[in-house]
Amino acid sequence: MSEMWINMGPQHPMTHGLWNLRVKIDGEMILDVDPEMGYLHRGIEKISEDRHYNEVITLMDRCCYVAGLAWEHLYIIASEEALHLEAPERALYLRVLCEEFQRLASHLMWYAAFVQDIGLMSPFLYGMRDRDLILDLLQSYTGARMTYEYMRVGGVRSDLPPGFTDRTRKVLDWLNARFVEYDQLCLGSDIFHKRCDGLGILKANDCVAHGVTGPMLRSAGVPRDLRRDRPYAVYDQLEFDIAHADTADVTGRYLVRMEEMRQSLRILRQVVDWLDRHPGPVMADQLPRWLGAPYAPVGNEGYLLKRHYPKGLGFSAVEEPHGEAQAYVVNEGGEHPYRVKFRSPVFANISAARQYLIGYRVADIPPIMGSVDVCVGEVDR
Amino acid sequence: MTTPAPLLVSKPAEPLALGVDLPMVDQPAVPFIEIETLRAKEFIPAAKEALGSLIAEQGQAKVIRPVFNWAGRNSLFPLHWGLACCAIEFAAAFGARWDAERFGVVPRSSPRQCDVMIVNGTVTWKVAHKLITLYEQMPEPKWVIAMGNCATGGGPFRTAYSVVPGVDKLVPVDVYIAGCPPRPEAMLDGILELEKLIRERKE
Amino acid sequence: MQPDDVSRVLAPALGPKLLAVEPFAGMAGRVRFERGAALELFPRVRDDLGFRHLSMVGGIDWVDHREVFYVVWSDAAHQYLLLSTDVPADNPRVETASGVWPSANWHERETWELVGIEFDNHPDLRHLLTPDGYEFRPLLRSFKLHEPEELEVKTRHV
Amino acid sequence: MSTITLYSVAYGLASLLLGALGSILPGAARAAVTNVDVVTGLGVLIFAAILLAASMLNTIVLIWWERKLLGRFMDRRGAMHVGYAGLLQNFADGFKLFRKDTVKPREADALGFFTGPAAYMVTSMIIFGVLPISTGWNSGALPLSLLLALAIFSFAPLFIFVSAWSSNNKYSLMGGMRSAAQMIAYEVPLLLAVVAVVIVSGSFSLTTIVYEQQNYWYWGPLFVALIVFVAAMLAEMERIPFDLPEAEAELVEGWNTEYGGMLFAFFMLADYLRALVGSILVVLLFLGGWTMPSWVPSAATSFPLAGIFWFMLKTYLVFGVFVWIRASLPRVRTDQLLRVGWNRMIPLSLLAVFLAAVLVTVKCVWPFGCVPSMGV
Repeated sequence: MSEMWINMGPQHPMTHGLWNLRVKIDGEMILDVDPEMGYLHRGIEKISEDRHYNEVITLMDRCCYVAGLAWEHLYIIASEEALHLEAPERALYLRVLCEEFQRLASHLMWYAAFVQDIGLMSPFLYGMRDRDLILDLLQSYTGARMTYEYMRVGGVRSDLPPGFTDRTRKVLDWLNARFVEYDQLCLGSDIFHKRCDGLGILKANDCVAHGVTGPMLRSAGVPRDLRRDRPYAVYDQLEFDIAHADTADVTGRYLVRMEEMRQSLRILRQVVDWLDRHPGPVMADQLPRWLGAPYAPVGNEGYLLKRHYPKGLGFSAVEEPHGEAQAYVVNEGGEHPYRVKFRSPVFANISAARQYLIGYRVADIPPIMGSVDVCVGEVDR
Repeated sequence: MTTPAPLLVSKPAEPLALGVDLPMVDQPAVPFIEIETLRAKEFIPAAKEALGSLIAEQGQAKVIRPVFNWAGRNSLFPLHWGLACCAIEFAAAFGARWDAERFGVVPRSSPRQCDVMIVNGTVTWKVAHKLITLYEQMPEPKWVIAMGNCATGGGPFRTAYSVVPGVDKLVPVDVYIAGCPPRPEAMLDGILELEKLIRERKE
Repeated sequence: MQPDDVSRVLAPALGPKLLAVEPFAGMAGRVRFERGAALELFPRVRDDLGFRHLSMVGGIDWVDHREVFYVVWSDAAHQYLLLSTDVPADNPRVETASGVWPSANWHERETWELVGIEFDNHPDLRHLLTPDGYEFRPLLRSFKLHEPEELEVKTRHV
Repeated sequence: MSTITLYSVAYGLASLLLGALGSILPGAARAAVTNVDVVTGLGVLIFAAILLAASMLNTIVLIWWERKLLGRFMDRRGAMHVGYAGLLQNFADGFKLFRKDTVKPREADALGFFTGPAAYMVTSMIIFGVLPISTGWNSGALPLSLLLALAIFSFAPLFIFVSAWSSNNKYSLMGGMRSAAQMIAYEVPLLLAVVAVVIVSGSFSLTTIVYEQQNYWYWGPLFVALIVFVAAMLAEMERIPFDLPEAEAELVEGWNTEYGGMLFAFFMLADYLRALVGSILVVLLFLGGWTMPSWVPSAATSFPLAGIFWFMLKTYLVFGVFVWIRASLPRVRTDQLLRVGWNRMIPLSLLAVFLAAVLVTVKCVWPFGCVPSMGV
């Protein structure tokens, strides 16, 4: 068989989303790859320029649909900075609670998809089953399973329901026990090691040059985590370790993500304890009406009046489950943001595809791309 | 050591070879056969008459079609692909809690083996012609379910420059599922609605 | 790292092409430079200041002119730095950063197709998010969002 | 004869039918119809029809068994709503696929595209003609039935490759090539493992092999051969962890990507037919076929058709083990699979042959005891 290009996508079981990986192969060897994105480009940045600040949150949930709350958090921090607002402390803790739940849910989703890529069938179901437990918790205080619209500029929408923290602790204990089972199913199998060790290697220097962040970078031996290096919200008051490995391969990324989930459990325990002890407001007081202050009826005269707020530029960076996400919000003194620009971690991680795919085999593509954890929604935006 | 007595094994003295030494051929069973013959003589015309009247009454199609209709609606294979947010709920519907396979719904990756295309997410103009190709690759009879607000009418991205405002602009849609994204229950409900549609189908 | 530290390193080499280093909340500063100085600035930011990681490239349409901004990160200082330059709207071009930071490649492709900023000497300036041959620059202020029915006609060539 | 056998049933039915036919026909035709040769011929046809029906029915039940078992392994239920516990689900699938359009891609080669699946299906089904199921329930004492079964079994890669190549799809082609390489690589250890059994039992006839296991089943003394046989059989059946040819993650549906409708049903059915044959061979060669050990109370082994009951039970349990493997192991890669095949499986199977030779020489193995007649 001579060299040929094959299209893996947009409809292909490997992609886990809507994108196309063009692969040039010789037999089973990969000679060249060319990712083709944009099949899910919905123009979120353009639509955001047409929306009120709080209405953009709707889009943020759908921007990365497995980590909606992390993206809400990202956008909220940037726009609060651009609008010169501050949220109360309990709201900050609630946001951290959301983000860590989201990290768990996203990593469990990743686990489910990744094990399917290497041919393990039943752990897919286990991952989805345990993810549903977290979604149940999120649903109990945000009201939705996936698209939450929970955070607001200046706070969060609502407080926790009674009995929430006890239920959370139960779920955390259950998950802790399940992670042992996950590791047995994957690391306990020789075939897993044969498939994943030394695969898709991307060394630290290449990671930095190509802008790769998140678990991929940490698996290459760089313990970089914005939660620790550039603390936002209340991460500087919480205790946790940065998971990292030095193999820079698929197994390393697996280990990093599993360890991150354990650390998330640790963070969540602390946050839940804090929330038990410190009741308080979850929304800032001094909010302009058009931002939808709590219980302000929508449509009163203040809502539609064009208020001018001091101009400002807001920048935020959040350690999203996939890596470093950044937002740049330009406030030109109106109800709508003048320009919103997002940086998606997966966007950069995919752009380095040539570095970690060429030279391997066709059968290696699913595990490698699975370990990258592609979420097309945030790549194409 | 004594060999244990084999159970159930009665090793024949000489193995039977095909075509010779047939034990049953030389047994004349005349009275039995004649009784059966009488019965058969009565049965055949009666059965013929009953079947004839059934077909005359209902038409041949009406006898055979319900079987295929039952089969078609009980084994709907959706196309395995994920467009956007709804794809996650689509996957969750096949998870342990909802288990869409209970209804015989098994996702297949090749459009040739699919019956129903579940459009689970925002359709952009860039993917539009690929979606149409996939639809055309599916063999008849086929159905389309528009899952979620984006596939139904563009959803929150309705005004965007790159989004198809509803997949029904591209392919005929049989069932719309509301929600952004619909819960897995809603997806299962959509599939059951489609089953109802197929049950009532008249061709 | 403070804005002063940044300007102390950059000012001698760039001279008047370095317009200003402003303070920016949560960052080491905001470096504003002439677009002609891009190729001199980038290696210095990467090597002398240690910002080895380019996170994001984007463009803003200010109607009368356009702005290109770069966000870079330093592992040593644990800080971001914002670089920004203005380009005229009638000739929006700037030198590519992908020779210095390979990660700029895709970001610049995106900025080119959405904001319409040309990057000189870019290795692979193709459409990334929009379909091939898409002639609109959606993130310009002049591009208005329409009702879908009108939009259909406008984008039907895909 | 007191025992009911497949012959007796088939010939009984044939003579019954022809006798009935003859009794309503005039004299000359009656003589022609009730001729011994005609009855024999019809008996053979009925025999084949029973085999066909039984194998298809078993295959469909096997698919149901796999789906339910897989569901349980995955913490869910599997098919439930069509028929009792989803028993009719596979019939629904079959009828639906029967009605679907059969689409041939324009560039596909019609001859290979249509004959490939049919030949695959037919060759998979022929094997059932030589597999004994219980005492008397076989197609006669073919002296080389084991060899014949394995020979037909190894036709499959040819037809898979033909149908993959002619469907003119890159994924199909890659799947077909993988399939051919894999099946040919694992054919050798499979046969060598069988050689171990043949050395010990001294016969190529499956019936004789089962009779030879009266003393003890071969899974114990020939454990190495069993391991090699099961692993090679997994590769031949293309099941996880060796299901590379239809690896869903990278090659959409593998070599049947372009197949839909009834042709796809052929592939599916033939796959499970081969899985059934594989399980049956494991039972026949290593698990004593339809015999049961002596400590089983005779009431459990002497009821009518007890042999078939125990045989099918063992077959389904063996297939359950295959499903268990499928539910808990990841998939290997092509080069790893071939390397394991040539570097590990073949030495291991040679070891199995050697151990079998030792066993035949010594005629004793702890703790199973001695059999003086072994290997004669």
